[in-house]
Amino acid sequence: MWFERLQNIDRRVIYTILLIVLITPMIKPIGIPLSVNSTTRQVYNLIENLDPEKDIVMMGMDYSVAGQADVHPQAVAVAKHLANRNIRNIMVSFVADGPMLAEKIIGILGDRVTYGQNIVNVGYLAGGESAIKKFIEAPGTTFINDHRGKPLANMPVMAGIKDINDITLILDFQTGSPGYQDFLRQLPAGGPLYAAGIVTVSVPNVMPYLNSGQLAGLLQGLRGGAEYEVLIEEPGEGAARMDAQSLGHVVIVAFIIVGNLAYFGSKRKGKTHGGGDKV
Amino acid sequence: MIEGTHFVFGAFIILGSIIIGVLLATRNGKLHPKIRRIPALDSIEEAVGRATEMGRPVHYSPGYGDITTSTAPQTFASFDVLNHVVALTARYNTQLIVTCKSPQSFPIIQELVREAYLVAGKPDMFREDTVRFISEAQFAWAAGVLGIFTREQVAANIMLGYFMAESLLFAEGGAQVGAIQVAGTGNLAQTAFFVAACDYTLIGEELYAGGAYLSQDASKVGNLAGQDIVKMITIAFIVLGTLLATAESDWLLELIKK
Amino acid sequence: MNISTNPWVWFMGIGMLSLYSFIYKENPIYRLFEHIYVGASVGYAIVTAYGNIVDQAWTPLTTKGELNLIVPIILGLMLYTRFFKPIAWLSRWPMSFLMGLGVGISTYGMLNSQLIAQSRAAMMPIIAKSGDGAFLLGKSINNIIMVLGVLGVLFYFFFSVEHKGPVKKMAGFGRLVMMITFGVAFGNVVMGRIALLLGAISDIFGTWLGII
Amino acid sequence: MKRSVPLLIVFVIGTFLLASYFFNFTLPGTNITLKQGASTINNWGVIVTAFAVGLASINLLRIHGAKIINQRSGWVNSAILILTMFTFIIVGIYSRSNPDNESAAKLFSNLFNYAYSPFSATMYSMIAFYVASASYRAFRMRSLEATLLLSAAVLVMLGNAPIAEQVWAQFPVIGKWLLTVINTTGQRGIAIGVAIGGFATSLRILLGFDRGHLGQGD
Repeated sequence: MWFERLQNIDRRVIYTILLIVLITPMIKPIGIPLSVNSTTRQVYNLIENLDPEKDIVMMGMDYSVAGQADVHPQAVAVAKHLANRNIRNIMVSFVADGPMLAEKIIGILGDRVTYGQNIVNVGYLAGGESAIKKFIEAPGTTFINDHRGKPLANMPVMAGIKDINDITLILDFQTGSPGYQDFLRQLPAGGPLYAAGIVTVSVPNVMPYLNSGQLAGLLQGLRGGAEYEVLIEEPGEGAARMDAQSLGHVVIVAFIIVGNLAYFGSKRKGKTHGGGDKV
Repeated sequence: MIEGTHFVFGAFIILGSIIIGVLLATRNGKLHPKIRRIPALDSIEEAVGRATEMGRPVHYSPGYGDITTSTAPQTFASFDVLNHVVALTARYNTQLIVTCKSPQSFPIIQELVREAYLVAGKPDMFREDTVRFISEAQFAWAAGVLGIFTREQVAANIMLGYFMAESLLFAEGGAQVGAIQVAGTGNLAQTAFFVAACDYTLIGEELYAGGAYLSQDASKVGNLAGQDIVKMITIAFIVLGTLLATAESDWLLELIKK
Repeated sequence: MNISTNPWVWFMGIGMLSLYSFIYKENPIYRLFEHIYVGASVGYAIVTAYGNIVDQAWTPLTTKGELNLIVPIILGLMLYTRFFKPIAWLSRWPMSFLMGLGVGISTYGMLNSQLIAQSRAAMMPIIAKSGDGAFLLGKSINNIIMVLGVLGVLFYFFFSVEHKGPVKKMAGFGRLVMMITFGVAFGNVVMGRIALLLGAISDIFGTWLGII
Repeated sequence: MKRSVPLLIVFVIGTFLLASYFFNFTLPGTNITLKQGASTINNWGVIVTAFAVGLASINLLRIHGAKIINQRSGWVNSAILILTMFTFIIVGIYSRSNPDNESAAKLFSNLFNYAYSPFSATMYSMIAFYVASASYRAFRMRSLEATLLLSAAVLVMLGNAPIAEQVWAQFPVIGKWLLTVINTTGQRGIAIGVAIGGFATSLRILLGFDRGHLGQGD
């Protein structure tokens, strides 16, 4: 009886428990220590080894507003790292929401950067993979004006960019399409290194490409962002949410376990109702 | 010829010839392949039957995919099954609702459903709102479909095609109105949700088998048999490559790069 | 507490809560915002489509004289012939164009980056050695699992071969591998979805209500 | 004419684009290459697709328009849908055509930022709740397969949660093994199968064996 009631518990109870578990640590963080994944460290090392005198980074702002919670903390942390090391950062978007999010990041960086000098938001180019192809073929001239409508030609940040090999590293932050597959198809052999910041959901799919060495580094979802914040020693949005994230997992695991206990409990009493095998 | 495409071109010609050859041979009655049982497809009739008993509509979703990207084959595979579902609903006189995200495939689906009702001899079962375009935006479409689930109280929910994040919204939304659910997609990340939350699930390539299995149409069955031969070749190829790799020989890997 | 005074933010907050209310129960407020959201998304898509037509077809046609762009404009307009019974069949032409396009651009990638590249990646030495020739047990076991697993999955997808004997064994193993794969995918998706929910929570409690 | 032309279009366009991946030569009688020709056709596709958006929206207008005219239940919401849609269209197209009008641009970006994109984020994140209820309701150890699926899910989740790592340091190791070995294997096998199936479907469409979607009448 008790098991059966537990098995048929109202789903709203589940929702409420989840919500409470998530909100509490956001209001009052616990600070659970975080280990850093090797793929995150790869990205960090790539940037540490850049030369501010000559190396240029392109930050692909290819994530959508809807999915930004998983990727934005990564992009912010990486942009901070680039700014701290005074590396030139060209922000390019192949997703319509990108330029707006780039502006948000430039705002966060504040006086660590000088717009036009070591950072620029060149704006959005429509067309997905074909747009990426266009940019790779002519990174210096594809965009005439930046997102704010100012001509790019006389900005120091763009100086000396003729072909794609003048860019040392592409760090592409993405929530889906276009994304790593489009870039990997279009980048020439021996071109710039390519590393990606992706949503957690895509992690399983991207694994074969990481194993094959086509990706020089990978930031994995919110956790990747939090890990990067740990590496640059500037805890931010990512780290703040990691506690909630962590507890969220535990509570989902608990749901699975309790759900099964209830299932077997009521089954033992022979009161389970049909419903076919689900797998 | 473009560098590095020789091997792909060879594969295209050889595998393509096999698939077409087997298809033609089956269509001309020279081959008689049998298709193994696919329980999830058998369950579609059960689902439509349940909806009929309850006097509530059947919902069909061809998914997130469209007809002009790499998701196209999955969408087309879904169209094959949709044809069958229309015929079933016509036979049982059960209302069908098809919701649509892709503006490109919408007119094709509308045409397909209209024709299928015509063929089944029930042209007046097709109404303006049988096939509904909801929105091109993923989650607006999802919100609209969830709304339809509860407002129309669908009793059967069939989702076949390429699905993205909405898979679980639909599967749980359907479960909440008590619908019997049959789902299938080639998108691996979402299959997990379908397996967990739906009554019957088609995994990966089983989706493509749908049209052949349901219609037993000779050219479609032949197509499926041709795919099996291609699979056998692929298996032999992988076994060979593995043996060579173990023997530390890389001529096959070099050949592929050509 | 820094509650927002921006009416847009209030509209956003109320809309978000209304949409969330669906998980409690479908209700009139959800319905209202569902329709606003769908209307907004379609309106926005039309604006984008209009922009595409102007930027990519009309402007280059009229200012740069790219006459080839007449073709897609005519094809695009032909889509609308379906509303005029006598010439409705003409709408199949642009549809066929789109289908041909879909098949044409996806087939190569399917063969090259999916079928061939992944088959190639599946070929791994089942006796793995390190750079200096030492035998690696763990890696060898992993490689054997990976090769057999891929073959097993392919066996599972035999449709015209009856599943019995060794085929059945391999197919069964393939199915088990797939089930674990689905589990892994599920586990990762959980993480991603919670991250999104945290983002939304911070919009509501941070941007709007100013609690966090 | 009504059937053969569409089949011919599919074949010609499809073959042309497919060929452009393998070959590149100057098309006879012209000065453009196969690649350039293919990218032109690709560009046409973007434009034709843009027209299709309007077509699909007419269906939406018809369904909701009929509701409003007949005052069927829910007609007020239908009216609001159409009103919102036209607000976006009018403001959007006006601000595009008058780039100097800053208040129109501001209004459109407010519409986008507050009346559209947060709603997407809301629906997207709602999945988290459904993950929770599906975990509770559907993940049952009914069979060996189901048990494997849910054990893998649990281990990966624990591997991803820093808190679990504090309890047992091996959780991330197991999670990573599942991800890089078993998951890669399954992904690969299914990807190969889906590619073969997709390839066969494409051929059938290209060569016109499959014509269901062209309609059965003439």
